[in-house]
Amino acid sequence: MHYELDIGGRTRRVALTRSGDDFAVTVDGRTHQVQATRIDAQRWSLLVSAPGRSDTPGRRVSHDVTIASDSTGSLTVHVGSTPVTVAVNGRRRWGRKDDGAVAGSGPQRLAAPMPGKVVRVLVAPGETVKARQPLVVVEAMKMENELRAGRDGTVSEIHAREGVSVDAGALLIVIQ
Amino acid sequence: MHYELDIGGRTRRVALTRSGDDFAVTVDGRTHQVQATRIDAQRWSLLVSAPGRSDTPGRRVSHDVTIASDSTGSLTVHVGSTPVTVAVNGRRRWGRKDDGAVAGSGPQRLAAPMPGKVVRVLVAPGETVKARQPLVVVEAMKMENELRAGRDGTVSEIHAREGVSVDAGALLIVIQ
Amino acid sequence: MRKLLIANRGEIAVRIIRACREMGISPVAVYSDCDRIAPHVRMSDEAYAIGPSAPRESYLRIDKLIDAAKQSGADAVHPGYGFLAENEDFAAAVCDAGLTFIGPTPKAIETMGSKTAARAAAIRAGVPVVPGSGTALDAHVSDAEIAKLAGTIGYPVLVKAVAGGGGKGMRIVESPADLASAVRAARSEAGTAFGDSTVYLERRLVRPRHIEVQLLGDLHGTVLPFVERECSIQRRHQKVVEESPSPVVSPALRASMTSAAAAVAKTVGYTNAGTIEFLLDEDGRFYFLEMNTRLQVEHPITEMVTALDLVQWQIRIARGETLDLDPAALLAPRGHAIECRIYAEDPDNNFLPSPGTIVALRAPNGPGVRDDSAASAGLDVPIFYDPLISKLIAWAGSRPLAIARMRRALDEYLVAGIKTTVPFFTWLLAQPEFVDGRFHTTYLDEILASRNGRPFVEPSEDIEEIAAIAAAIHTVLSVPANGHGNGGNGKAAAGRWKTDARLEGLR
Amino acid sequence: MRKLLIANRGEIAVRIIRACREMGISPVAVYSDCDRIAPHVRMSDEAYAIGPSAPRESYLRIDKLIDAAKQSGADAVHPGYGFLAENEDFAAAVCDAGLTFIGPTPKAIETMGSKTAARAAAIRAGVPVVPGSGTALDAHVSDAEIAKLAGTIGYPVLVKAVAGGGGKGMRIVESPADLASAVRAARSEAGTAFGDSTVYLERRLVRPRHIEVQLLGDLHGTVLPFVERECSIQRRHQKVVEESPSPVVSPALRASMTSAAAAVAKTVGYTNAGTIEFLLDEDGRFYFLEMNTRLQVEHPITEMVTALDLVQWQIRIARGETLDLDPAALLAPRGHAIECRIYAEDPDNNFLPSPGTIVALRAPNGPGVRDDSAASAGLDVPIFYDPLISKLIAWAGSRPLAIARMRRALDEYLVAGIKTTVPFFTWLLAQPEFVDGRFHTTYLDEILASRNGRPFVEPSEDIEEIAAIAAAIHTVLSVPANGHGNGGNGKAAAGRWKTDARLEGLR
Repeated sequence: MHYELDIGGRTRRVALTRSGDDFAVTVDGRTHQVQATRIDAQRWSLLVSAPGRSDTPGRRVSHDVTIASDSTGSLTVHVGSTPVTVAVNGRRRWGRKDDGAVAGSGPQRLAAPMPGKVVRVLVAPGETVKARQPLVVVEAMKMENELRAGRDGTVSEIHAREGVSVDAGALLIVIQ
Repeated sequence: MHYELDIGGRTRRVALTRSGDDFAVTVDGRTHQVQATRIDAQRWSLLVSAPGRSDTPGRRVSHDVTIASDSTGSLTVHVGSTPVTVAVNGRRRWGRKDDGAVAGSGPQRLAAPMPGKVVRVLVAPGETVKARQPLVVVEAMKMENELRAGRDGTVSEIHAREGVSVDAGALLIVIQ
Repeated sequence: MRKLLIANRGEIAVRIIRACREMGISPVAVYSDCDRIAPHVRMSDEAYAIGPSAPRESYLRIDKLIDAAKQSGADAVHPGYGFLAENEDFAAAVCDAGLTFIGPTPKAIETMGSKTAARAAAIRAGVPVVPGSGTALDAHVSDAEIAKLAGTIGYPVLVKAVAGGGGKGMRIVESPADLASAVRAARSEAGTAFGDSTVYLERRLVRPRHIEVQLLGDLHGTVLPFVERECSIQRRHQKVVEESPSPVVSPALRASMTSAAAAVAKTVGYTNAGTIEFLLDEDGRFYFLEMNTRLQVEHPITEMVTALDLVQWQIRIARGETLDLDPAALLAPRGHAIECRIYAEDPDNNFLPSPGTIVALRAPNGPGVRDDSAASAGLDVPIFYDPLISKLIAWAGSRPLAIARMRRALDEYLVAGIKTTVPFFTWLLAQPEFVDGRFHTTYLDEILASRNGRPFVEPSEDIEEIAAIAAAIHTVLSVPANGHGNGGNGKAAAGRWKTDARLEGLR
Repeated sequence: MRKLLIANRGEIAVRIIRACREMGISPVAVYSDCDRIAPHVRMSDEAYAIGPSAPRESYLRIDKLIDAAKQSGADAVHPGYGFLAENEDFAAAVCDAGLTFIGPTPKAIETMGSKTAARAAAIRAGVPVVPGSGTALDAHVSDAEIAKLAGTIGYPVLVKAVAGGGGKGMRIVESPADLASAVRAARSEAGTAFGDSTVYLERRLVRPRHIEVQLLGDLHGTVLPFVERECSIQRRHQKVVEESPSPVVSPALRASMTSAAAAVAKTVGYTNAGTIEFLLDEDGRFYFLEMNTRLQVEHPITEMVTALDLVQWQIRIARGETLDLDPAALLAPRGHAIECRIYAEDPDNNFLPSPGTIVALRAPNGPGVRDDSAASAGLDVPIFYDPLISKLIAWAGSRPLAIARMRRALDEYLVAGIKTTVPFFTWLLAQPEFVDGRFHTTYLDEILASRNGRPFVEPSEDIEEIAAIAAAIHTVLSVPANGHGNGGNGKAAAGRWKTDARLEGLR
């Protein structure tokens, strides 16, 4: 079995073979012996032997893992209580940090991350904006939330209107 | 829909009609309006209106209910944290209180309720015993556990032998 | 008192239910549409629907709450915090309906709810207030008059809404040129938020601490103050971490601040639970800021260091009992307690709310850990209310041990399905300024700004590798719901995985 | 100390893991076959298999434990309680392997593990002991000699195993005629249970209380005693409820008992955590009973009333730190704490063990409630070990409030799938003798005997009706796993239900 996993913007190649609860898992060429015992649909207990990686050969490291899917098709893998987002075989998230904005090239389409009411629009069409500059304030869950630019650019479209309620995913602003 | 439910040795006749989450449930001729919302496979939230039963008509009583099956095919219905054993349509428990002994007539076949080791046999064949008299001591889970007679009678068979490990359900003693 | 209606939801409703249970009082819940199976409904003896999910159609509807109280035969109402807790009309409506309101009198709520009237009460009690305009500035007061006042007070100056709270309707003005526009903006915001556009001016203290004093007043004239709470860790004027005692308050300062707090409360004949908030400047001088005429969110830390139950005392006071507590013991904390407010927010995305379904939950427990929560696996965090899902409290023999305990508890806290502020607190509690107790009310906003959006969760290379291993094993072993197949090629398994995981998420 | 191996399982292993986490020490678990996914394995940094489920093949195997410690690179070992915690050979093996044993010296364990040597130590310390034979009676001592000794002590007399504990190898003798057979029975039982058939005689006090004193001793000669624990609520010599402070110990008596306890410990150069158990007679005289040379199950109640962490102190002492605690504060409890030992036992079936799968679990939380647990929904309670699944602790400002809080916590505690002692505790905490503090070590056995098997759970008519309603609705709405059908006739639905419920139970 082979997988390509995207974690933190990096792709890892994973191969695994199985014998009962015991797996040999090779991540980017390095092989780990793993005993994986399932607790329920979401939870696993892993015991990982990593000879050669530690000053103490024969160490068996315990990891409590909880795996949930998010709305984007990625997995959220909690290692202990640390969440790690993993996209399996190209199932990347459609949005990333900073209010659904994608860093990099191409237009940024800022969408409402949750249902709420547009309280303030802080930019005008044609305005030049910097990354992390607040663009729109949406009130939701009793809080005013600033939605910010994901990158530098120019405001090309404004769909948000002050006082109007919006659903999650509603397009608010486009930056070129 | 009609059911016969055995609870605490008494049979109750239950009829119900449904409209969404709202049920009209008649127990032994008395009808309750119940809004039952499922939380998960085992848990329910019931809001019960019981006009005429209270000094305050229109009261809506809330019950958090958890339902699990036991090994005998009965349901254990936790109303809040109070467990109530319910047998649906004749699915009675095969054993009742006092170490698997059934009170009443007929021979009592005392079986080991859990795996363990027979530590002491306290009676001899032909001996007359009283209800609740200790018959056998089985060690399990680090404790010595006395298994007692469910009713008055005479010891007719002894299968338990001191020092021997037994499985759950193993026949230990028969009382006529 | 036999039956008590709780005019609230979430963790505070659960908290009040527990107090009722321990006192043999029957708790009655109310719920909006989205709260039908919320914990406070399931834990109560009775529950009444009060309308749609939007607060103004349910939890803010005085008429529906009074109706529910009558329908249940309740003889008392506890407002919790938020919603109608500081609404004098609600308190009056409860009393008019012949029920006991668990809180101060409508008059006390009204007086202390006005920032300017509260300032006047503090001045009458001889307690210092932050230098300010003293009087409320309604729309008729001219820009020129306001500019003159501001000049007297000195810059930087704060423009604050008289009816305000939580930073709304507030502006910081650094120089005279910005004053007029700031007053306009604050008036407009206050009008929208509170229906009252009146503002006032106050000198802005430099790097002050927010220290507050819990107090209880009975119906027989006794007012008792408690050891202070340190609430300077705030994000955009919202408290996120509180602790008791404060790392910087000496016993002498404690004596002054608590006496001052009691004096203010006595001036207005205050009864039941309330909190006097002070600002403490860098020179150790303190100033009355405002009074909260209700139970505070952060009351548990006081309970941990004094072994008292403030909600039970609220109820006991309301039914006429005497405050027969030893005043000295209330000022002598045992150990140190810290509270982290766990929110359904994404700290790595500018703390945006993260409502949704909690698909897995493991709450911490064990020595010195208290989790005041209304969260539960399988339940939704609705979009309509405050996103607070739990108040995590750690209590230990000393402040360093309490910090270590809170870090341990945060490590145990697992919430899957939504984002929470747990990773943010893990980061915050490791900051040297926090560990050393060197902070003030703008510390957190400053340090957050300086991080420039750097994520709070930065998994190590080892952790990412374990996540990769786990994701691969999970994917290969995820079987479709019909029970056939196991494995096959990676792409197919991954495809099936998605469906399965969604089904699992519904449980 | 960087890494600590925990030679135990269950709630006490979890408790020690939490102490390690708070101290920045890496916890290492060991597990038998049936414990592969037990909480202590999943919460540790590393975990090592040590053999089959039977304790003598795993948790009692000194060689395997030392091997695991070496494999992990641990530098210390904590034994918890039970298993090898009071085994001097284990302590010695740990030390011989160059590791730190978190506990007293092998010599202290050996001395205080012998009931007769411990008595001698108490006598040397000037502490009263229960009148008894003084010397151990091995198999060579004749019946006639024993009869003469018993006559001197006075009837009723207790025959007790020198190596005993938990009531094993113990017999109560009311009159001389029964003495010889009781000695034979006790010797036989002690030989089987402890590998040592030596017994001794002790006068049986009438209706005594069991009061014990926790103490800590550092490596520099300081021994500090703590406020007492009341442990008189016992079923067949096993503690089931403990509280601190005792409802009958005055400050003066506390001073005498705690000084006596410290004196005994000092006599044997005791270090680390230990507990001196006393009997307190109806006239207020106390007698040394025995010493437990380890952490007690009931240590959390002491932690709650003193705000100290005893496990952390065990580790700090073992690494050479000085006990710099205020001795007066240790004797001045704040509030009152009660512990209920929640067992997987069926109280309505003579407290028989009830192992199996926990299909649903809701643990209590909120103010003053601590749940030291290793239970979790979906996990098995194995048949091989002590059936303790949780220690539920309630802490409040006074004993009545702590009782009310414990009753509230028990009401919140839901365990489905196995039977537990929760309903028994709900009953016990409502007994007037318990509420008034009027009890002694045989109180519980007496009242249980007088109940003659009457069930602890007696649902009201209303509750049974709700159960009937819920069972009917559940049955009609239970659909088969393939997702087809919903309802139909009752019999078919009931038949399908069974399969579904079993599938659900596996989750």
